[in-house]
Amino acid sequence: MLIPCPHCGPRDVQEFSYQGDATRKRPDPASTDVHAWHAYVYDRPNPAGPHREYWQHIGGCRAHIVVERDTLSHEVLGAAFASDLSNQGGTRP
Amino acid sequence: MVERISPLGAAFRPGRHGNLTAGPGVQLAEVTPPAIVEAAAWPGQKEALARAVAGATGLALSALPNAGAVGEQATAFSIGPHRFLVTGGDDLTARLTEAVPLETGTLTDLSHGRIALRVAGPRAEWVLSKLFAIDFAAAAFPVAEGRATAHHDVLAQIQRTGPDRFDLFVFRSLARAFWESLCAASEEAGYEVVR
Amino acid sequence: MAEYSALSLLKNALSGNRDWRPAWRKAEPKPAYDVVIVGGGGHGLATAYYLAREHGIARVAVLEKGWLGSGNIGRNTTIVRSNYLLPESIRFYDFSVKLWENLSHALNYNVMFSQRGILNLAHSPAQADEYIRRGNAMRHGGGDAVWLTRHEIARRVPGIDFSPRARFPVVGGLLQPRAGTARHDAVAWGYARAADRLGVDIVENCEVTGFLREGDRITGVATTRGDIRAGKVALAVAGSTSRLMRMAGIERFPIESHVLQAFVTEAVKPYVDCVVTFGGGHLYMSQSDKGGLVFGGDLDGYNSYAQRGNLPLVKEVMSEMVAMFPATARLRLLRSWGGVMDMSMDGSPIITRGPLPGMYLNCGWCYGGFKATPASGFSFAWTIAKDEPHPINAPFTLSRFERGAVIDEKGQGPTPKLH
Amino acid sequence: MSPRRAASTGLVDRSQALRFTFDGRTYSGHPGDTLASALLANGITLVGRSFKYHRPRGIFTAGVDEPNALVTVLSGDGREPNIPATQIELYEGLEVESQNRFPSLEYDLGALGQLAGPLLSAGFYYKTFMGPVFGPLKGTRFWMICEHAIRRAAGLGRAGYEKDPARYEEMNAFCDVLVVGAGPAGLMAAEAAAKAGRRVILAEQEPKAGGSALWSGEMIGTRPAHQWAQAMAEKLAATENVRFLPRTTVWGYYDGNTLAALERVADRPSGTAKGLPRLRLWNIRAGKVVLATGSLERPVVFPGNDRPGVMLAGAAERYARQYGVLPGERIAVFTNNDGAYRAAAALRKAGAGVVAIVDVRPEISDAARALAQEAGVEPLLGHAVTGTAGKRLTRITIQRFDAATGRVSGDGRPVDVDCLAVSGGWSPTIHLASQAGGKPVWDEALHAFLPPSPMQPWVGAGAFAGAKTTVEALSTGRDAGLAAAGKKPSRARLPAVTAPALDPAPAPVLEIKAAGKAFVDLQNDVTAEDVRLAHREGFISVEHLKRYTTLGMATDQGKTSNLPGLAIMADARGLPIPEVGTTRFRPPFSPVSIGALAADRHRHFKPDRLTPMHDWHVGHGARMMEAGLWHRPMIYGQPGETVEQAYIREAAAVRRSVGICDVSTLGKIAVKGPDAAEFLDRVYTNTFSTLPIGKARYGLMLREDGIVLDDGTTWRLGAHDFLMTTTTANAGKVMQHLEYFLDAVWPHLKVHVTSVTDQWAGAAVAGPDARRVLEACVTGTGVDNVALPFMGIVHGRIAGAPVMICRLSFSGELAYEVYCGAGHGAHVWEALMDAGEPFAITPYGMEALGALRIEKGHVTGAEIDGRTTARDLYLDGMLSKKKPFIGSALMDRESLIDKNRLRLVGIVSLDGQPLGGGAHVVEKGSLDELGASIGHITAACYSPALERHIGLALVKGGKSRHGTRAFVSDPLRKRFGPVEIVSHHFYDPEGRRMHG
Repeated sequence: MLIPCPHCGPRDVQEFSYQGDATRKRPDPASTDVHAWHAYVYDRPNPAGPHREYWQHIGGCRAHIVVERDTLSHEVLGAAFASDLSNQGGTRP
Repeated sequence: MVERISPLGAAFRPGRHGNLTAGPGVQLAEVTPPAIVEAAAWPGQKEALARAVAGATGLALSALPNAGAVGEQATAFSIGPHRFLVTGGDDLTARLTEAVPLETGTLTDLSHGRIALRVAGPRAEWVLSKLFAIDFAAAAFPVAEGRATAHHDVLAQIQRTGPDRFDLFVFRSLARAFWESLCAASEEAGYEVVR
Repeated sequence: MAEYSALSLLKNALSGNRDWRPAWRKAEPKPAYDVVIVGGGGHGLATAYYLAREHGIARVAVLEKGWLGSGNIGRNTTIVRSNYLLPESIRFYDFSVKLWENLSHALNYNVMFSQRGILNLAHSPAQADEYIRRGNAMRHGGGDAVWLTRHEIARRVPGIDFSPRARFPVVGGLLQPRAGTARHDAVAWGYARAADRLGVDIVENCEVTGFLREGDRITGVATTRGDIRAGKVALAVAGSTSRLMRMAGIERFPIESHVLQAFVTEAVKPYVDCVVTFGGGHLYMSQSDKGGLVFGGDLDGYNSYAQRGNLPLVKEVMSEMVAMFPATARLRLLRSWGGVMDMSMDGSPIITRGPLPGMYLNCGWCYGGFKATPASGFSFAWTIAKDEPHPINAPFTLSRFERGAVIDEKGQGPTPKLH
Repeated sequence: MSPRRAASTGLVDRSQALRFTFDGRTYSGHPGDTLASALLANGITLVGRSFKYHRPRGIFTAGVDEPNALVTVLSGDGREPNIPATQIELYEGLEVESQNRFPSLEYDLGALGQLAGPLLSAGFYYKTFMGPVFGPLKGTRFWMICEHAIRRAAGLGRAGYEKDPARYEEMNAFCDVLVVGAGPAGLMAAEAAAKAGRRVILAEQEPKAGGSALWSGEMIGTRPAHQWAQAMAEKLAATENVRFLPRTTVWGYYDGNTLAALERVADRPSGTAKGLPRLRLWNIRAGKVVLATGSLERPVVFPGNDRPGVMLAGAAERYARQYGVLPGERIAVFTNNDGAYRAAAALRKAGAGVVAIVDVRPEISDAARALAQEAGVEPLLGHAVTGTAGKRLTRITIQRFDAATGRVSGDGRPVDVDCLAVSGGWSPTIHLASQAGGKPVWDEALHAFLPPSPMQPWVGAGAFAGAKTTVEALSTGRDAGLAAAGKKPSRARLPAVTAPALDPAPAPVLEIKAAGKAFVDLQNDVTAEDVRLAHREGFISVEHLKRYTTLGMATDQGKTSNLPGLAIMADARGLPIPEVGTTRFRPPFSPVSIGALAADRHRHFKPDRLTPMHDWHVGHGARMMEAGLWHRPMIYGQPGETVEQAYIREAAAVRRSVGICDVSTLGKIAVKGPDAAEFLDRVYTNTFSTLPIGKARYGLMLREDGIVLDDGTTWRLGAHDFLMTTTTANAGKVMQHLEYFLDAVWPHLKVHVTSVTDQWAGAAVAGPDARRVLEACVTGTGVDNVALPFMGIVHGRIAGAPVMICRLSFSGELAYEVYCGAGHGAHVWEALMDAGEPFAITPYGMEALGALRIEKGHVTGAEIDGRTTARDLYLDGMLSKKKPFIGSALMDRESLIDKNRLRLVGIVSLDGQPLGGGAHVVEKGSLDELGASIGHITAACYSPALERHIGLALVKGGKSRHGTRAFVSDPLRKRFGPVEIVSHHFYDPEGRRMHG
């Protein structure tokens, strides 16, 4: 499987570390809503089909990448730097 | 000035080794420069950083992914979306510190933390292809460009410094183990360890 | 005479093996059941068997979308063990091992549970302490565990790298003698046949496409073979849990589906007797009765429903194999395959009533599903029949994440790929 | 010359003889032979014994699909079992033995098992061996006794235990077009793609290019097909943008068009050029793939179809044409298609007697008839072989057969033969395409599955894609090559092919039902009756069939048995074959040596990670131990010392005078930027923004779920410049944790993190004399209490090398961590040793470090085990109430603040006996009657300061048990004894010594 790193180009999956669901929103750091935190930390959409997920190019440029990939076929549908798509919910501190 | 001690130790065995029926296919050497600095830009500042590094080193450096430049006294290449690895002489850190303001980015001295190993010769692409899952062909990896990649647990930042010459920057603590892997991979082609 | 015995084999051999009955009927789905179990894998079939056998509930259907046992019951590395660290896990899996010990008799089906032991190799003093902690926990929890020194291991298991050049020298190992291996497919078939003989309908090629509901309450399932009403709907669909939960309207759930590869070499004469695991990485290996070395390692490490893995993991596992047993470099990999794991957020399963009224859930088995099959079926059946958990599955709730009462054997936190 | 050598040499070089041994006897063959062709040439047809019934077996195929002729190679660097004789290139000195027989291949006691034949039907073992329900053999005992015998009878060859000295390597390759298979189609494809300027890899599993051209007897252009193929291959190999890889099996088709191939580079004992690997694993990332993998012949199943001497017709033809070997002297052919007629003609031409052609079909094509004439025999149409005789084939029985009804009639007619060439038609080799995804498509005319429509970028060509003739193979090959290169099909003329106009469609007959054992899977001894039994018992899905009967699970993975097995099940179910389905093919296509998959890590599993002072440690008697990838000194043992004596001496020296310890392995992360302080406030539970420049602070990090992640000190070197240290074990994890938050959560924070673990060498100098040691060697700064207070940082030089010194203590003594550039590490270390000599400075290892920290009650990985909270470790004081931090939201959930959690305490042995890490703590009990565990000891040592055996432990209730008695219970090490639970701060709890 190849992951298209926006900096390095397509690279073998062995250079990457998977970091899971990229649709979760981290609650505002000051939030005390335990349910929201619980959902962020524990709940996953886990679709059978297109999935937005984090990969870190740990054996390369070390950037985190948001990849859209089909979990049924492993086909990669798109990729972008995670830093362009912050998952911080709430107001920015 | 206190001399740095090479981490390769007894694993560094100058001379010719391996299959020499067609002469050594590669030369291997440790070429750690006096200074190695990681220069990192803030988002949107990579071009400014490239200009600053260029100004400090005299290199023609672009901010494009994988871009790099090779000069007599200095080299630089992109190792990440916002980062360059820059090498040069003893005064490199001072020059860069002057050239890179905090608004552009930061500098981290890695002169002791990274070791540069050179693989050169007609079989260099062949030998390196054993260790890394990247395309070393000249069309895919032009001279002066850089790549950040890994051989299992060993991260390597690689710059092509000549048509058949590559400089590999690896973590110092892993340099001896990696050197041994590199020598083993070179046996088929025959290799010469040069000082 | 038992349906299966040496005598029945002889009798049938004399009549040209023409009189054997199907192992289970190819049942047609009825319009309604007391309990519908979704998932014709090991856990679903075991649940049906114990419902009928222990609780007298026989109006039960097991619905399987493909062929029976097509999930992880037939894709695992066949290891049965209870060498766990935490008391909740020890109690559950030890209960399971006890059921395993009598399973062939209970089912009148030889599931070939062979108690050849499992040996966890430790490679540093710190790792040895960790394993000893676990072994002691097993002993204090009523289980069996023995510490073997380096020399005892060298005598017992030939082929392990004891040379001075070994990258991770063996300092000792934790042996659970009662652990072992079983014939995976036979477990599915054995439970299916035994449940069938107790009146359970096993319906293959019947895919659930939705839930029937009255308000919040689940009252049955819609399937590719029509609607089926049920007093209780029990899900045992590890690998597809999130898909089913989504059909029930639950969009996010503490499960990730991951692919795990497994491997077998060509058959060779007896080579290694017990199950061995390597502590310098993640590898578990045993030899099947047929002679192949059966082994596996880590997950590929990304969400997948594809039942196929990739090359880096293959190479990683083989490297570990050669690091542990250097001579296996000369053996040949015959086949690899992949299974889809329900990876939970703490590495432990969920066996519970709910989360919706009328629904019962059994999922999150991570790597541990096969060995758990009997205890899982037993305690799930209990939970379904009595509407309360059996003591062995009481800690394995869904609410434990919210409460922080996780059962985290590996101490990795909510990172499913690391469990 | 052997009587079994044909007049024509084929592609074998008879000018040179190669000696080899089989079961201890020496024979001779030639370059170009396989072991199989050489054995046949020597008249050897009994080669192996089958898996279950130990029936005598011969050579069934000429290629990768061989189910029978498996041998163990002894002449390599180690025993290698289960290698098909058809896949071994003959070399001088090759030594092999047959397998699965005792005492000999000729007389095998295992064959007695056949007497129990009907008892050993498919799945019999599920129905018996359960044993008694009561008594000593209850439970699993009886089965395990039976199993012991079964295991000894099972298995094929015997594997060795010796470390494999061979070399294995790996290669990464990139290409625009990968062509798999160098038969006529693959050669054309490679040429077309190469001409279009693409980077091409052409892989062929055989030693020579050509595929069927090597033995088809056809002409391509003006030359024999094999010469055409050789010329094409030579031309391609010499082309700049083509890499031709013979002896290379592409065995895996993975995601992203990544394919795995195995090259047999020097698969023979040493003597090959130095440095050449035995096998090379190729990881090929291809833009496009051309699959030109050809097809595999399948047999017809009939009673007695397994005797040595029965082989596939294509194989017989290949032995005759390619190897110049006669597989028999009196040969019969049995077929359902035209192809075998060409074999008959070839065998006759090579000098064998063709005594019969038996064809199930009532009619045949003119071309077939002409070939029969060439073979000199009148075909018996509407007939079938219904039986065989002989340990080695001596006779076959022929009966009338109606292909429409499948019925056999009339009397059996015996014919004396020593070889029977069988053909059931050909199936495309679709394995790789199936691995790539998709469902195969049934082709009624070919009576075979064709490849699925591509799920990944591949193009099919030749027989793989259903081409029926060489002409079609050439044209589909060229088109596929062009398509893969992004070009349109060509209309240019193709080379002419001279070949008989055979009918490609076989009769749909794959089984002859008659009395006697008819084998479907030859290696696993699965019979047609077994398939029908599976059907009767309800194992009717293909997967159930395979699992219940073991059909297709042997080393050949069902290459010859797959379709006949399906056909028999389809017949039993009364369904067409495609409705019964086909199993999904999985990697590898053919078995791959594990050594090749481990490749270079066969010898370097994990790299050794070494500190700058490593060589000094080893040179000074350190015993090293593993700490992740790192090697660290465990003790610096003196002659005659035990580990315990050594660490006690070392630790005592630290408490008494001064010791020095290599701490270079600590993780070190440069955290820089205008928002660095803010970032650290979010990452740590305590506050760092208030830390003055030139000072360090101890910090604690949690995971998002509120559990402790790591701890360490962070040093403020400038307003925007911090140096974070982590534990050795968690350095990578913490780095990733920081990077994740900076990239994915707070990308607007201006912070850079860089691993500088390797930039710095670190030495901890600890003990009452530590300051005096530094005073003796540090220049450029003072190190007194004013210049360098507790947690202060100064910069200076030691022996000319720049150093950074932080006064902090893990041991509880007055202590400093001296950091310098890693390249100066050994230099500075030696200077410290020199400066410390007057104080008898003692280097200490991990064991002493551990003892010192246990005395102080400092936590490390054994306590921060991924399950403990800050409160569990009594680090509550570090949890800031003034700001949120990672983990603050979830750290106080109900179960995480439960009174009964395991919490940190100290333990003192009351019986003077040692405690062990991993021992449990109980309130009562004994080794015979284990009590309930209330916790466990995380680390233990003999404390030189307290002169007692002590330990740290996590026990239920923690502090509330201080001052109470309990017992250490360690059944694994057979230790039980009284202990007292105390505070974990054993030694100098006020910290006077380190502040002194």
